Amino acid sequence: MGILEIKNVSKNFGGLKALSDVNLSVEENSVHAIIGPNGAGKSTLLNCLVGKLIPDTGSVTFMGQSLLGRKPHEINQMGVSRVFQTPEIFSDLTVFENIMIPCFAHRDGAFQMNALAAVTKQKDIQETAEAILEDVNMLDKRHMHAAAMSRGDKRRLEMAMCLVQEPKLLLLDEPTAGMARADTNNTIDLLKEIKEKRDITMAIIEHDMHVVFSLAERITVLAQGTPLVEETPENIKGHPKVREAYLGEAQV
Amino acid sequence: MLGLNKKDFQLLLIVAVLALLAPFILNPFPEGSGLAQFNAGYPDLMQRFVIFGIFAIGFNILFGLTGYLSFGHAAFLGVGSYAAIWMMKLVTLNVIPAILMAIVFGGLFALIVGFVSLRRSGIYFSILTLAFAQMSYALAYSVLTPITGGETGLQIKATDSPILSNLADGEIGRANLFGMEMGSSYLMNVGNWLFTFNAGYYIAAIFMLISFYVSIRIFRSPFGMMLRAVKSNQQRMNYTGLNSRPYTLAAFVISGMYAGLAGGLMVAMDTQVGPERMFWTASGEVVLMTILGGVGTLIGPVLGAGMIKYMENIISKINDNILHQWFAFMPDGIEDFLVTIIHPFIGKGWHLTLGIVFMLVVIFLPGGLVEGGQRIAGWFGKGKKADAEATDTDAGTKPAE
Amino acid sequence: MSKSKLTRRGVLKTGAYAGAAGLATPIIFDGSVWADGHSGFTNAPTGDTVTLGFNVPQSGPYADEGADELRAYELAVEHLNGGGDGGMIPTFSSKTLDGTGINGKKVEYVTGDTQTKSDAARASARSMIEKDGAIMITGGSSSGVAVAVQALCQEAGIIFMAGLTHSNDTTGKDRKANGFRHFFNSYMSGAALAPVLANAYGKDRKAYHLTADYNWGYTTEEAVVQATEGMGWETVNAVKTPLTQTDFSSYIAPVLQSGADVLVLNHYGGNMVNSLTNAVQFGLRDKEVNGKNFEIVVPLYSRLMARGAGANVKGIFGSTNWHWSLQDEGSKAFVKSFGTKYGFPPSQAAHTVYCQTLLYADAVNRAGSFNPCAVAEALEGFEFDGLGNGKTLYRAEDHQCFKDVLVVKGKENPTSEFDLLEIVEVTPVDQVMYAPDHPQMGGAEATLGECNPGA
Amino acid sequence: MDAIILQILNGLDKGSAYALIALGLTLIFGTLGVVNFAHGALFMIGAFCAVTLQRLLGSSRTIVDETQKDFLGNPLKVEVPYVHDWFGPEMGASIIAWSVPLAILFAIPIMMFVGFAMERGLIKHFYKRPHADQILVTFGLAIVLQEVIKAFYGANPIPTPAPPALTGAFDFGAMIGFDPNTIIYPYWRLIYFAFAAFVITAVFAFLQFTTFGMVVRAGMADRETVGILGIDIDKRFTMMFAIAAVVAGLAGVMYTPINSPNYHMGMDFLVLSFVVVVVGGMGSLPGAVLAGFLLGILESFASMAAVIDLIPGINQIIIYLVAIVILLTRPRGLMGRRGVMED
Repeated sequence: MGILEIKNVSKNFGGLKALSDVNLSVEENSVHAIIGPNGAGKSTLLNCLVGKLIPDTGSVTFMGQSLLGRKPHEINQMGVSRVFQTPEIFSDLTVFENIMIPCFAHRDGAFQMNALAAVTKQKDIQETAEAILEDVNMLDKRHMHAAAMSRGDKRRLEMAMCLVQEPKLLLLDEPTAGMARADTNNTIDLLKEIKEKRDITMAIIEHDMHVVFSLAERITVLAQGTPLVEETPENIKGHPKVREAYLGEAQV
Repeated sequence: MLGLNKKDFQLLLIVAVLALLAPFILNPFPEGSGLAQFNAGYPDLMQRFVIFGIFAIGFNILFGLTGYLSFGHAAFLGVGSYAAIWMMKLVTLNVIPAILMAIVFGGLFALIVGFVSLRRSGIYFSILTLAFAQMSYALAYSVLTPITGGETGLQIKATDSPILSNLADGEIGRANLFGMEMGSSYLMNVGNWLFTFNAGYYIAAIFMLISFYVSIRIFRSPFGMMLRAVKSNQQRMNYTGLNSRPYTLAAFVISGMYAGLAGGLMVAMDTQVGPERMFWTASGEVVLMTILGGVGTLIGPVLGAGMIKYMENIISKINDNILHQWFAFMPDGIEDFLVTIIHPFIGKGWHLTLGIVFMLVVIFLPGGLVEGGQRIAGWFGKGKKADAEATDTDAGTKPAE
Repeated sequence: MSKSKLTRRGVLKTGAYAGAAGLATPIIFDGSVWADGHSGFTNAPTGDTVTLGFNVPQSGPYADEGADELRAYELAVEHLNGGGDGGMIPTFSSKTLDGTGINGKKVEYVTGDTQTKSDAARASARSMIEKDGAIMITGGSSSGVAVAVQALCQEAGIIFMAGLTHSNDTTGKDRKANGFRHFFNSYMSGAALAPVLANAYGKDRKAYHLTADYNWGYTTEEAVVQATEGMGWETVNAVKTPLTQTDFSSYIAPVLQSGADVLVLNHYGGNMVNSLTNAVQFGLRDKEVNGKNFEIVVPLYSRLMARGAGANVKGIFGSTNWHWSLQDEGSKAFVKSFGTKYGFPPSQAAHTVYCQTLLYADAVNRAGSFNPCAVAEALEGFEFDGLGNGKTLYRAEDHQCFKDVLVVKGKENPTSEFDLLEIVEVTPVDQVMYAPDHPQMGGAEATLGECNPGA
Repeated sequence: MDAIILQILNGLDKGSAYALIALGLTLIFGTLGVVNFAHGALFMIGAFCAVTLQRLLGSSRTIVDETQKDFLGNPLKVEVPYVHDWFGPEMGASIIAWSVPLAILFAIPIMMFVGFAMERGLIKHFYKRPHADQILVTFGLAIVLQEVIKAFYGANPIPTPAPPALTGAFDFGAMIGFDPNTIIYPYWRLIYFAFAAFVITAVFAFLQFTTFGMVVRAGMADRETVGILGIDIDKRFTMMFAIAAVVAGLAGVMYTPINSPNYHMGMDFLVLSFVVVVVGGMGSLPGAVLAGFLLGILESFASMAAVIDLIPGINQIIIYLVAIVILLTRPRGLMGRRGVMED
């Protein structure tokens, strides 16, 4: 029994089948990559996990509890965090505030009416936030507007925002998309470091095979809304079905 | 100090001092001088400054922090007013219960409207709030006449005898605070100057200071930070495990309560209500006040409210007669010429002046009047810069896209 | 206000503020406004001038009406101060006005904008009272504003001389001891119109009412319905229309199907212009129903608004407080005076506010005091003539003027843009008289309360 | 039945006005993303184009008629319009009487210019500014425009009748087989409806079938991409603004015989037109038109005596009530595009 169990999930948009009968199990404390060509349904699947979309059929369970019908913030509170393809941060706020918000969410839950408390008086939150900023080497940028940061910094900030919540499952949607090779490698190192330090499960959607093979313990190949193969990285290389999916039948 | 950091406390202190000394500050010109026309230190206008200040502060908590633009906030002010006057007509002429009632009803109505309207965002939300307010206005004007008095509104009449107030037969009750009437004033003559210290104004000013203080606390609280997060990126907020709906609803209700408080104070200061208090132009006015002063800044909305109310009450009262008095020392030809030039902008032309001010401010001071203040402070060098900076905040409350 | 309370309050205040009295010469006073403690009423004039507050709509839909009122006020001030040709002062039956201002004090004035909103009107009035020391407030062009400002003046201890306000409520259920109305009202319109209508259109008529959905509309509809039903007419239907309505087509179109043969438009201002224009557009006036010509009636006419409706007013009956074509000496003098100064004839709004200013000035002179209570006493039951409406009574019970009412008709061949109405009949005052406790006037419950001198 | 048909006609007529104003507004607001509070003022300026033309055509010389007296007893001054001198009294009078239809030609260049000047001079600088700033500046502009008109023409409504040949009403019911005298409808209102239909069709055709229209539509969908293609989208948006101004102006011109124009008529329509645009759905031209007609018809039905008797006050609130219901059941109005003005 994996930490995340996806059973018979299908999703249609109008007449278009985005997902059909997907079964997937992510083991606890593993790094599981989902790869596939464009339009394979990777993003749709991810959206079904975080509550943005509701599958037409099937079930999604996280640590034995169904995720279906739950709102994104509820799913997050259960321990699922998501990193987006383009970093989703609070660009109008400072870096420090960006970090503090998930700290509050982690401590106080989805809603807390603390309109008369002062942010500056929340010592525990401040300390946690400072610690994590130090972790990601951003302490000197704490008063910067998040919008003013470089793309790489935004990515790291977003990652940090997810990590302060101590998620059990971290969903990464193309975490290195659009990055230079050096940045990609830094990200890989960062993710490896995270993995070493914490008990955390990761599900990565990725195009860059270099990233996938550097990190993943299991790989699922998705094509046309259906999982084709689920294998270890070693076994996936050269797998005929994978080649078929990526290169088209003509090549086979 | 009071749970505020140094800068905020300084700002609060400045506002408190300004409010306390308003009768002096707003009456800079001696009685009988030509410029006495520009004096604003009389009870009605001073009361309006702080009451609309409260209204705008509350509106800014919603609009400035969450970015949700309500176009129906006057409805809460109106509901608060009606609640307050009924309280005075039926229960007691003491203003405190009336004001509390106004806050409660303003908040309750905001809860209902907000619960429905916050299901949508952006312009769809604005139109929903507008629709609720316009319905309230239309009904109050017509079919709800038995409750609202319709066009002629509600006043306290000789026939009203609130159960907790001992009125002589046929005496028209007056709003009071434990016996102190809102209208009572203390006059001070200093040379040619005449200063009025009005009980009602100071009571309203105290409410304004409390409101301002609470608003600073909200701005600096985790709750306030969450509201800014809503404005910045609602998607990230939801994926961070935060439920944005209760946050926005709470902000909406709080700002509805502020509006109710303003409505209650209006009744306390001047015991009457009319439905046009809820018309869309009244909702639009508070939007304009907030933007004019500076969206998302602490003091901006108060400045904006003051500016609009000053134009409405001072510029509109200048007539050609007064112009002739001003320019009487000049040769006739030049006098007439000047009067002709200025004539379109004063008296009945005050709307024109207001429109021009709106355009000038938004073109030259994109951050509103607060930005103007900052620039002026900037010219005066570093020593005074702190004051103006305190008005904006270092917590990133600049007006955002 | 009883005197004992005054004293008690005075003592209270002195005690409360004694500590702050060191700075300068403090004046301690009561009530909501400035006062000279010695004279015992609000804004008692101390110098050689007295200030009146002219509170008229200068923006919004009634701005032109307000502008005309303001012209008349300026004219009245000029005449009171001995300038110009004196206007109606020579024709006025009371002879206390001698061109030396009021009670020997030169008249000055301040102006404000009511915006035709009660909040704005009260703000403006309060600034006149609190800042400018106005002793009397006058003006306005709607009943909502009149009632709101009248209540304010009652609280402040100021005399309010209403401008254009036609709703019964002003001197009916909302009457106040400090407020006075020269203008006529809905009841009078109904009572004056009904016989003329019965005469012109017959007693067997079916009327369809469109009524502005607010207080003035209600009182006018009630008055006209009662008066015309008294003549034998039948009321087929009465439909309320929103104040903010601009296109009345959906209200006008069904009229023909209702079997009615008269349409009564209880609308004023922009509403009236639009509903009348729409009614004529729909060809109602060219129709025959029940074997009779279809007719339209507008209970309250205003020349300024009639201009907005253009040719559509031709032949349509209505009532008005006064019209410049009246040939009595007072009216002629006023028209001459106003017309010479401004180049066009005055409107009824201008006339009523001019009269109000003179009436106030005269009452002060007769009372020998600016004290509102003394002025009110002088006005109550005052009978006068020579102000353009014939013999007139300021009734003590409700502070309403009783005078002849004009029934007018849109002129077929106007010679100028001002010559839009012709007088059909001058309804004698007896015919429009009613008891002070008439049900339309708030019944027995309506009370003036007591005069409040403020301070 | 005839009562229903009558109200449908009324609804279409009211709807035409709403749809025309909303169409122009949605071009600016729903697609350029500018919250334009001055749109009502454009409508008002259009109406005053008709008034101005009427005045211009009626400009006159003064002669003194000794036989008649004016109100002060002086000889009456009679105004003789120059067109009477030039074309003879009859022809002259009918030229003045036709001032409203003629004003269409007069208004098009003027409104083009107004729209052009407004966009280039002011709005252009506000595309990237927050909506709040757009509200303040356009509201300020609306007030200024309104006050300027008031300074020239006063606050009272000014009668601008349709030409005599087009005034009056005819028996529409008899034409479609009802009893005579049941459905009487004014000519001018039918003309207004036809005119609105024509203008709406023309705008749609223009956007659908011309290259200009295609570029603009592409620009609305994705401004940056079109910019990358090297097409000067800004220039086209200026044109779009001018077109919106013309549409609003023409709606105003044609509206003058229905209701006498006054300086604040724009504000009266402003709120309503925002409601129409939003109910139609942001960024959707057909949505705005559909919502205009829908609200017009529902408003007409709600003003029937029988309906008011049933639900008192319904005629006061119907538009807002419908707006609420629609926005709650359809999150983006009738035909709104995702992501337009949603944050």
